[in-house]
Amino acid sequence: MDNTVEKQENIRKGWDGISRFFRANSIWMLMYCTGCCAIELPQAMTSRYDMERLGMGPMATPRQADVLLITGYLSLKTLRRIIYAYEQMSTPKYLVAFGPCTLNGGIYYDSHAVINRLDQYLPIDVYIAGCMPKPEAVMNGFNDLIGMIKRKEANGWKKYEQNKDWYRKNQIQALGELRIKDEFHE
Amino acid sequence: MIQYFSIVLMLVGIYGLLSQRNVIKLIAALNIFEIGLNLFIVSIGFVKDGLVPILTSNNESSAMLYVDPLPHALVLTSIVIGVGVTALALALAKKMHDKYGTYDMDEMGGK
Amino acid sequence: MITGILTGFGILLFAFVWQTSLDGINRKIVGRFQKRIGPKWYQQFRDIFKALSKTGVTHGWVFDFGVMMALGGIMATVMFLPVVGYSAFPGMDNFFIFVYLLAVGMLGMAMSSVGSGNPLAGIGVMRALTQMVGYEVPFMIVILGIIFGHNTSSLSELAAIQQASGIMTWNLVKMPIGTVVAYISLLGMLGKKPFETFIAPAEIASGPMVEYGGKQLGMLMIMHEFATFIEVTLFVTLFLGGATTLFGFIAKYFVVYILASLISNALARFKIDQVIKFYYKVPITLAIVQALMVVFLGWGV
Amino acid sequence: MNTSFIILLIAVPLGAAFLSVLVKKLGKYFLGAAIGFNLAASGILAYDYVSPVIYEIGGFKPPYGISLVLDEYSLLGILLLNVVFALIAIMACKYIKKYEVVLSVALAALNGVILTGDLFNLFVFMEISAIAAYILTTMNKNIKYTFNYLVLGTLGSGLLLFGIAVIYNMFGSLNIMDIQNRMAIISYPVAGALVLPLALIFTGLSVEAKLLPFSGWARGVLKDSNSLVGTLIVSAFSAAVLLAFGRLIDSLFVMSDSLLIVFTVVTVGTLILAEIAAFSKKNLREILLFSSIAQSGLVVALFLQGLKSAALLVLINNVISKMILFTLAAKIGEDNGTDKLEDLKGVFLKNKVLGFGFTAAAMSLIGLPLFFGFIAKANVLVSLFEANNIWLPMVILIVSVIEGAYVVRMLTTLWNTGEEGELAKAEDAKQYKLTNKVRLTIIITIAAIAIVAAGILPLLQMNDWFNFDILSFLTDGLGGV
Amino acid sequence: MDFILSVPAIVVGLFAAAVLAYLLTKANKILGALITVLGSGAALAAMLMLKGDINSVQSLGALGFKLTDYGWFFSVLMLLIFFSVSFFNLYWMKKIIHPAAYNFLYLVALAGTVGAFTAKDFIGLFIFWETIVWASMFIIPFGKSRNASVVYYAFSAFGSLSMLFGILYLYSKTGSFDIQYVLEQASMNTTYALVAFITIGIAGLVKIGVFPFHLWLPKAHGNAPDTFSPILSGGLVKAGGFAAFLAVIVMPSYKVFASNALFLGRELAMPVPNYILVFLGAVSIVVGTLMAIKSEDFKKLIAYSSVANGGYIIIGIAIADSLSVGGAFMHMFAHALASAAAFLSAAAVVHRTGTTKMSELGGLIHRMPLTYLVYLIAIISMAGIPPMSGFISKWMLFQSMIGKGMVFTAAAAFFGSIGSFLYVFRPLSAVFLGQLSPKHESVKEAPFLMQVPMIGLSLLTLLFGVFPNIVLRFISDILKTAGLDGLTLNGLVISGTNGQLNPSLVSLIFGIGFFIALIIFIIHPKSRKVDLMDTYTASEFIYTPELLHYSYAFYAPFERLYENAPSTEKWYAALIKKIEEAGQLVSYTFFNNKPRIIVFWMVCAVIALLWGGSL
Repeated sequence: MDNTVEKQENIRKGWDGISRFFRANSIWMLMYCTGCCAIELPQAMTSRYDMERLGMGPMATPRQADVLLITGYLSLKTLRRIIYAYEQMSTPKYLVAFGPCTLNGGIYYDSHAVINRLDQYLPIDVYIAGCMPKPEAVMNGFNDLIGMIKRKEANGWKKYEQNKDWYRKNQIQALGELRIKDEFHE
Repeated sequence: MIQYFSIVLMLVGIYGLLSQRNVIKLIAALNIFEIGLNLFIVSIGFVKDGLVPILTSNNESSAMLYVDPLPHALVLTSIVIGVGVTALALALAKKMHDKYGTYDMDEMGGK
Repeated sequence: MITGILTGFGILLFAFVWQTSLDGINRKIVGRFQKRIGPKWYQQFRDIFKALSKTGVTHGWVFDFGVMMALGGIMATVMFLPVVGYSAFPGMDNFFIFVYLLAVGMLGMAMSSVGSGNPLAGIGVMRALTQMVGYEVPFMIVILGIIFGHNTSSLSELAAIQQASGIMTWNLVKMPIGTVVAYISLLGMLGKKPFETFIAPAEIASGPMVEYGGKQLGMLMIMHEFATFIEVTLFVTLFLGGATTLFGFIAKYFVVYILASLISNALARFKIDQVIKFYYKVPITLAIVQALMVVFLGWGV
Repeated sequence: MNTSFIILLIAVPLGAAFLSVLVKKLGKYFLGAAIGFNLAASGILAYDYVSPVIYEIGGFKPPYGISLVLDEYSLLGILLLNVVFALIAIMACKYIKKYEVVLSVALAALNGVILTGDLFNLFVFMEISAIAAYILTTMNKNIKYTFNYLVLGTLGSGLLLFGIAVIYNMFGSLNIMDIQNRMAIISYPVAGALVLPLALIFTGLSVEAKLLPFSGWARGVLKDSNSLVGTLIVSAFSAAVLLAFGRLIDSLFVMSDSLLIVFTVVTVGTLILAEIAAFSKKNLREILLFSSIAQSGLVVALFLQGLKSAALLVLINNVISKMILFTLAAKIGEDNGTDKLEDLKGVFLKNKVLGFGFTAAAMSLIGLPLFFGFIAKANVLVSLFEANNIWLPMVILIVSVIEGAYVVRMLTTLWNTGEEGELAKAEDAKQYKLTNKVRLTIIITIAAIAIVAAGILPLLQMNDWFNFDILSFLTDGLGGV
Repeated sequence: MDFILSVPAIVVGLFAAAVLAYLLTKANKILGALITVLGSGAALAAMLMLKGDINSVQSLGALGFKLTDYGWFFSVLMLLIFFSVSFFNLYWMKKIIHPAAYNFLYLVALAGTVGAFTAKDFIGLFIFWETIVWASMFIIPFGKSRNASVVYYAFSAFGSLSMLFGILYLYSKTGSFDIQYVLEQASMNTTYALVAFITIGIAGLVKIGVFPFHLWLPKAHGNAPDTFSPILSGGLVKAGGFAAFLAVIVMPSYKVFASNALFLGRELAMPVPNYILVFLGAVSIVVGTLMAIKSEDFKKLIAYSSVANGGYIIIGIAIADSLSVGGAFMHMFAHALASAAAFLSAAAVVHRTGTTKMSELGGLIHRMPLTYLVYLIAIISMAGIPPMSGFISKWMLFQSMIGKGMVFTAAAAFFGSIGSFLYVFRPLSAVFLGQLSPKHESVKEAPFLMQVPMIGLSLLTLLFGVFPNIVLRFISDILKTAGLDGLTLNGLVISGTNGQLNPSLVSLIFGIGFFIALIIFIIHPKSRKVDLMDTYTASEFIYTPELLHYSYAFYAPFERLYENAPSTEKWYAALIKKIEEAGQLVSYTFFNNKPRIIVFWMVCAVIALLWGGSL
């Protein structure tokens, strides 16, 4: 009995290893261009830095994407939609946050309409510093993400599932009266 | 000759029917037409120099020319029918006048 | 029968490996054209297997069933293809089987994607089908000419006839107008750029593919590779005389595919009604002219 | 055979009319007795019929005096007429009051029209029947139309008389058979000289037979008529006049080609134009009256082509089915205040039996198989083809498409409720009234069954049902019962 | 042979069953509907048992019956469709305004159908033919439109009266009504042959709904009671194929008119009359396809698709070689099954939801999966995709068309074939897939007895798609008796002019492909089941399923390309309007209450008579 469980576990682990190899080298992005940081993505994608050599590329919908890029500050109205998009993504999924706005609100720290700390609402795997981050920083961030995936450290999505209640509480607290019917969707 | 005259009479009657709007005049036109017709029928029976078609002792010979008696009989019937129709038409005219207050067909309206 | 099926599996495997690699190479070439380095040649494999390894979502049984039907139908089609003289079922590689078996796959995919309940998928399928009306009719008319001219609709026989005396008996040479039309249709079939309306990622969020993630997406990517293989092989076999050697086949295939890709990268996208208008103006006229030439004048037979 | 029944067919109703004038209260019974007698007499005549009989009134030998002719043709006529007349009278007896005299006279006159063998006598009977019709139409309360009818009818019979007079002038005889014989013997007058009298007779009869340019009275008189007057005019009167028309065409009309063409143009034109007009109408009675006009055109056209038997079949079909259709249409119109089709959706939902009668009659009218109309239509076409006539079948068939369209529109509307685009539902039916249902139901059911039986039995019984001579059928069939 | 088991007995029995059904329905509606099931089932069984008696002759009164092999084929097909559909009658008794009349007419129509296909004489053919017409003419208005019935009758009458004209004309020339004899005689004289060809051909074209006469199909099929649409489309329309077969093959026109054939190159010899049929067929393929793409109504769409498929049948028959005629027969068979199944699934949808408007439906696959599958199989067959029977027939037709090098016809056929993907997908997408409307949340699967015929038809479609040679062998025999070459059938393989097809192999390989896909699917991680509304909306929150359902004006960009194209519908509407106007003109010109106007016409007429008569 134990033996078979172990065997299955081994297979799962082996399978997981292979999968991680593929995942690390084929990262599809869903760009949620909320703020100014988005302007740096084209440089990172086109001939100067060529993101595609890392196997990265833009995708159209959250279903297909592996990583969600949050490029800048988040107003409450956008937050709802970010959460919706994040929840629609297929697992494993990663979240990369750009600039200080996602970390502490940046220059919008005292705005009533902007959230300050994104990691209270969604699990962030990688922060990329800079206002706005230069393309080098962006590429560096992605390289970090690839390394994390390879090392099994990019586990934000697992964290989110495990601590869903906590996240949900924070989300509801922040969104508050912006709810229309229920907190997200039916 | 009389035949032409009767046909002219008939045409006059038809002209009346074509041109008149007054109910009474229409009935008159109809009567004129009938009279023309009756005259025509009577004229059919006429044979020049013909004799009365009655066998009497005066003209025994069967080789004689006789006037055809049948049209007269026919016309008699025809006249009777004509009178009946005219009477009916006049009765209808009266009723129409009661109803519409006019004898003019065009003023009665309707399609 | 068994050997036939095994041959079919072999062709299937070859098709997958070759076309997927070529796709990677193609991406690299396109990258170079854009002054980029481009991905590894095996990037396409990575993408497919990554997608397969993910945990996607499903919208109900038809969402999964359609995907299986799509992949199954396309794989069945590939197994009928004659490649380099290998044919799983000799004599049965009738042209119409490809047209209609391909449709099974398309139908499965359309069903599955619309089954997701996403209207963008519906719009994508609508555009795909509309485009199909555009490119299939001229293509089929050209094929009519070929079949009528050579009096057979078997692909391997058609290839054999063309191989009779070198390049001069290729349909490319004998029916140049038809070849041009068929190539334009091929662009539509492959969904290359001027005729890429049904995917249009920035407009309808990649159309039919909008709801796929995980293994369904992976399977559809495999299906796409197979479909591409079928379409390009059809073109190679029908117009470039097929191939007797693997190298010849690969070379012809490479040229046809990369050319399509380069054309695609140089052009902008049509609107869907422009697609139809285009196909029903130029290619269909040329196709009919070609067919009439074959049927009534006997040219190119 | 007791030949005196022949004259009694005319004399008894006439007598009843006189008696009714004298004893007004008993008029109903006199009329009833007259109708009953006529039914019985025509039945006996048919039963005993062996060969044509010429009844000489007053013992004058033809061509002198007035003679009545009872051959297969007129036998069929009186059978049809008396049966139809009786059925109509029973169905619409509530309107008979005060009109017993007129009805009796009409019955006598119509029998006379069919039976008479004398031209002038024909005119007299026609005129009497016409006068009866004028008086009957006053029931419609719209005297204007009656007056119109009267003027046109009188002018028409005047022209008829004119024509008869010219014929008499030419041949010196009024007896139809005699004239026929003389026509055969005397080379004079040439066919061209006959144009005037024939055209006049044709015109005169056309007015009563409702052929097209002459039938302007019909719409006004019939569109609001009740189930007695309207039905009598479209079935009984029309039958008698058409039969007389047929007899004259058969015996007197020696036509040059051009005259035949002109007559045919008029009749076929009537057929086409009247069907088109019927198609454009939205009221039940109007549809039926135009259809009746069209059928008259067809019948006369067939008579002109010399296809007596086929014409008679069409006539019978038309008379019987029009009787049912018009009675019901008028009844529905009277009881509900409208006969507009769209106001009568689903009227048969609650009156299924009547609906079946109506349907059977309508389907017979358009000549669908398993109904009598198909037998008639098939006979017409077969005999036309056998006469090498191709264009007339074409016209008839194209016209029947139009005819079918409006009849089907009528049927579907009357049977089903619901707006266009909605499901027909029984609940949507309005409450329609239909009075006197019992009598109506019985008679219409019997007539409908007769139509269906006459449509199916020949298919099973006779090998040449598409080609049978109804007149010889009368001698062989009924006589030998 | 005894009378109990013979064609006349079936016909008489069906008539008797009709009367019985009428009476029983008065007592109990379900009982009456049951009679339609039993009656049609018994007739089907009897007809199947009569297979050995082909070419036997019987008579019923003056009506002769002869069971030809093609008559048997058509009869069995019709009986099958009627039998399948009759199960639905059980559920429709409450919805139909005259249930008793419906059951009666249903069986009368069936009797007429059997009678028409087995009639020995033309006149019998006509009688039964018209019986079908009037029986269905009364059933159609029980549905959604009264006008549809008028349109149906007008077209049918045009067709059948044209046939009557031909029949009687030929009778007057040959002195016989016997189909075989008359057509033989006609084939010896070009004039007679032309008359027969045109008149009977028109009857066939009208019935099958080919181009200028196609208008009644969408009207009647789209608006008939839901249980009768499958009969019309699956069954009665095919009678047109029968008439066309008589005119073209039995007569046979392709030999009679061979002298004026068009020689336009290799193997192109085709008589002009046949080519006209081919042309009309091609036009109706294009028109039917375009109109079907445009339709917003589920049933109307299938009806227009019948127009397009009628075009294939006519083309197949008119090309008149064994492959094409065999293809046409197979297509009739396949399309009858498929379109009946499609209409039945539409009926099941209507039964549960009450509407056929595609924009009001959606997502029913989650409530009626079986109905969905039935529709899916039906459309796969209609679109001619393997492994369904529709593929076989289309393959045969294409083989023949290409073999003859008919460029334009083939272009139309290709267009129709690809276009059919468009229109068959539309109901699939709009009715069954997509978002489920909340008002259909509680919809249930069709009841069991409705499932039975639907599944049965689907299985038959599949069976004859995988093993078509079962049918094709019989069709081949028909072709041989009709004087054509038989089909080249070799085991499971069908051979065409330029290729061969092994449907069983195709199906097998498809099965293997599907199996591999299934394995790939199973070994990979399981997917997370999400709700239909949890779908990509660019992260917008949408709570109304109807708004997320793409169904109205589905092919709008494509439709825009031909929205201003000339329309036959408008032409007919204008024609009707002109006739009505002419009628009003007649009515106002000649029917006036002012005597002087009528007297004027009378005088004119008399003058015309006198003048014309004395010319």
